[in-house]
Amino acid sequence: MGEKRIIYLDHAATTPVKPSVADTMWSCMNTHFGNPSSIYRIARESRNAIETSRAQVAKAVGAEPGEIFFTSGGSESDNWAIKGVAFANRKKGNHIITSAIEHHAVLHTCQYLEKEGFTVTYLPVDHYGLIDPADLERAITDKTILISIMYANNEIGTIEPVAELGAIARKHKIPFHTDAVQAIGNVPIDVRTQNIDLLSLSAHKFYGPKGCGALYIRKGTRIDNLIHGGGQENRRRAGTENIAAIVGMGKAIGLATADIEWHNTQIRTLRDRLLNGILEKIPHARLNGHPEKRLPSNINISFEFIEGESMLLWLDDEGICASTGSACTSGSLEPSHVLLAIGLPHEVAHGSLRLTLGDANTEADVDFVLEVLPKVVSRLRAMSPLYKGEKEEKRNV
Amino acid sequence: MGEKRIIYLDHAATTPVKPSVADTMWSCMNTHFGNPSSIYRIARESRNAIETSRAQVAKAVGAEPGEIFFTSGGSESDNWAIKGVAFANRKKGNHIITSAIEHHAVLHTCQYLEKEGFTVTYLPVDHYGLIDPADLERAITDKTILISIMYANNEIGTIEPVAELGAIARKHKIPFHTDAVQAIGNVPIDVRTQNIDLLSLSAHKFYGPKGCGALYIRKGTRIDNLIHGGGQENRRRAGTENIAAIVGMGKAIGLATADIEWHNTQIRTLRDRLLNGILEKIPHARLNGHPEKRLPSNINISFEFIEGESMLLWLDDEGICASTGSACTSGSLEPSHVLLAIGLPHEVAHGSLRLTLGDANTEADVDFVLEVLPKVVSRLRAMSPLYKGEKEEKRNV
Amino acid sequence: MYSDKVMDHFKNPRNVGEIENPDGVGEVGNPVCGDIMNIYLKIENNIITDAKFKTFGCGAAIASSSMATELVKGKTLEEAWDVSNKAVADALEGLPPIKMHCSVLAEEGIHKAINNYRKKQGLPEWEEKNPHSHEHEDVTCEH
Ligand SMILES: Cc1ncc(COP(=O)(O)O)c(C=O)c1O
Ligand SMILES: Cc1ncc(COP(=O)(O)O)c(C=O)c1O
Ligand code: FES
Ligand code: FES
Repeated sequence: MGEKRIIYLDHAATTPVKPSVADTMWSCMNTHFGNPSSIYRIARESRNAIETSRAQVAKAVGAEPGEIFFTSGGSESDNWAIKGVAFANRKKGNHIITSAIEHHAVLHTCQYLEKEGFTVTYLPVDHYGLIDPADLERAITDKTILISIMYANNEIGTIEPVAELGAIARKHKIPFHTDAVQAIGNVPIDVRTQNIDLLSLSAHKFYGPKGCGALYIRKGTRIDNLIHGGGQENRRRAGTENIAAIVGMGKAIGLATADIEWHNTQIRTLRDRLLNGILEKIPHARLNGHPEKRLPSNINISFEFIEGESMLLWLDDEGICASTGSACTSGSLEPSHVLLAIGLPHEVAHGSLRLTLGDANTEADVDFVLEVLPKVVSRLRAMSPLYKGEKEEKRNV
Repeated sequence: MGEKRIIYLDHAATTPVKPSVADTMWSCMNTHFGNPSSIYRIARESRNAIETSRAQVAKAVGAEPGEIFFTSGGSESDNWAIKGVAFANRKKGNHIITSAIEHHAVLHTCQYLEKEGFTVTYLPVDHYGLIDPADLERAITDKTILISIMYANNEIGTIEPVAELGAIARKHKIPFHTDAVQAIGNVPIDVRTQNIDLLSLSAHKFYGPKGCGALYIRKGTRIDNLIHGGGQENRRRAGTENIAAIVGMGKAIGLATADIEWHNTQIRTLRDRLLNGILEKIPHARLNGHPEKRLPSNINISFEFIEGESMLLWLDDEGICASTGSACTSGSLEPSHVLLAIGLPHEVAHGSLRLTLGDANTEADVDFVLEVLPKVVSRLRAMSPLYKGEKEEKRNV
Repeated sequence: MYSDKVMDHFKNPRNVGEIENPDGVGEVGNPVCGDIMNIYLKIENNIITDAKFKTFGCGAAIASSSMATELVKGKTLEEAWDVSNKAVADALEGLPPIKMHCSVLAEEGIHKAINNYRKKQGLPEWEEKNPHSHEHEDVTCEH
């Protein structure tokens, strides 16, 4: 096949580790191997490295370092936040409120809790994927012990009114968790002013290592441990610390949140060039998610009459990495629960493409996609029984 | 202070990553960053890398690759095995059997389950730390749904009669979990012949990366997920895979289990030189754990009349990294539950030292410790109110 | 974890040993918890002319014994009584929070030795301001 140029447009699935972060981790792995729980000097060095990283993560979200707990990633953080708060507060009530468009790490955890005797309300969203704060207010009962609403959606990029939702939760004295895995680095996050009690992060979404994340837990929040054992992480998350990854995460979050405005402008400009190009060149295409309240790097677009996987295969053949729904649903028959929740008919949901840009993408990448994608769509439409050809196209444009 | 030579004798706490493993991980981090759940080529490469590693881990314990699930480490594996089996089988019964000398990742998980309505039997051990299979047989009731006994103890190195315990569990059709975090690489493990249904591993104990482990789950074992979400790990453990660490773990376990016999002979020879030297040179010292049924790298020894932390500080000052069973290192009151379980009086448990050897240790290291340690012990005894001096020493030797 | 001062007093402890025929002896602690401290005082004209210690315990316990004996030497009994655990810890340039109890032990050792002397002199014992309760994080040690 030969080495082909890869145009990576799936940054919402995962990002490459920044070379400077990889190098830091490698050298950390070779120097700070001491178990931070031990007493000797090389162990104290490991501990210091971890505490530096904790301070970096805390700063990025406006928390105190003592409120940051390292985990193995976004999924663990979500599971911990939800199960931990649910089990710790079971005597108070058994009702949880979340949304219909959460990541599976939240949704499947809630479904598990339903089997364990909890009741869960899944708030609907509008056509843009937005949650109505009034819906949240109405859903609260005196049995509600947890509200978990994501900061920004991983598929359609819609950014939720988190501060408003948090204020409602605060008013009712209910712990408020938000999955900010996709939001960090794109939106300025401040857990204090935004009334957030728990917040999930995952390092590999912002050019840090995979297998490392964090949960912010506001001081005073009642929560059970998810992983019991040794006294690590202030006795709240057992397991020998993944020092190299933690150090990498600290470094990466510092870089990712250093200049959000500037970074967003860059990436949004590129994204809009791609988005407008697609809408111009390809008929029967519609943007999913909110036009403005969306992640600057995200495009989610439906092409009628065709199916997503076949698009991906063609794009991959040209070296373009993209996705349809969320990465983890691939191989299942149901189209994305998010696209269904915003009201897309099944067949349209099946023809959706997600392109998420990253730091290394260039105008040349965008232009290449704009050259390839229309051909791919035409080719697939030409063989689609749903597509009535040119005439229909002309009529609708 | 200047760079001092470090003699690392705390391999049971953690091991340094082998340089070849660190290099593999670094290059993996820079090449295979694609999310393995995605469809494009670079993602398939990630998936292949993971499956190769899974086969390596499976081979090391005699399992099928499909029975190996990657986790974030030994603690998560223990938590998953125990909570997962307990919750999945709650309708059958609520009784769990474990031992008094398990790692906290098992003990604290069991204690948590006690709060959740389970009953736990903690089997006692003899003076060597051995479990009597007859005790296990007697403890089984028709409500017993899980037996969890560690393969080898992390503090005193005692190796339990796992195959025998497994056979009893099998006879009663009760799932048998073993925490093999310390055993792998030291003892040949075969989950089939040893009747093991679940087995926990942690990569950083055998020169692999921290933050990566595995749980072997025999096909057909009923177990709930611990981390819900995406469909990774055959839908049993959610979270974007830590590809680099998984690849590192596969490589490390291959190296660690390649030639156990040869490796053990090497390390045991060195260990015995150190052990015999200590017992010869220092009076009022006794070995904890079984003299033969013990990990080849482990020494755990009690020095009467002195306290562990102060020993560690002096050793650290000489560049020697060790650990202790004294609670004073952690500032808690109770010394090691393992040392108490084998019958040591509190004050003797406080004066225990664990030295665990590794691949890079040399005879010169051992001889240096044999030069330093007796002086440290004498110096501390000289200021101990419990020590009555030479006379007592002569009388007792 | 420990300040340079703690390490100095740990590695080069001052006043280790026993005093022959001491005027006051204080024995505190409990081997079960991993700490015993014995304080020996020589007292002339209400002034502590010599102080020695023997300690079974962690680095902080040994450093606290060393520093406490240094602090009380040359002081009147009244002055020595007022040497608080905080004064010991401060003189050591701080102790980790979970190790503060080791400095409490030193304060108590001195108090016990002084009261032991007063008792032998037929004087009334002085009252402990904060009776023995040093905390290990959330557990309070009870002997
Ligand atoms: C026997 C045993 N089980 C479990 C663990 C936990 O492993 P980890 O720290 O990798 O989570 C350890 C080591 O800390 C151990 O020695
Ligand atoms: C919104 C959201 N939450 C949670 C996760 C899970 O994170 P991880 O895969 O690192 O466990 C992801 C990504 O997969 C995500 O996009
Ligand atoms: S003497 Fe027991 S903890 Fe202080
Ligand atoms: S003597 Fe145990 S903590 Fe100081």
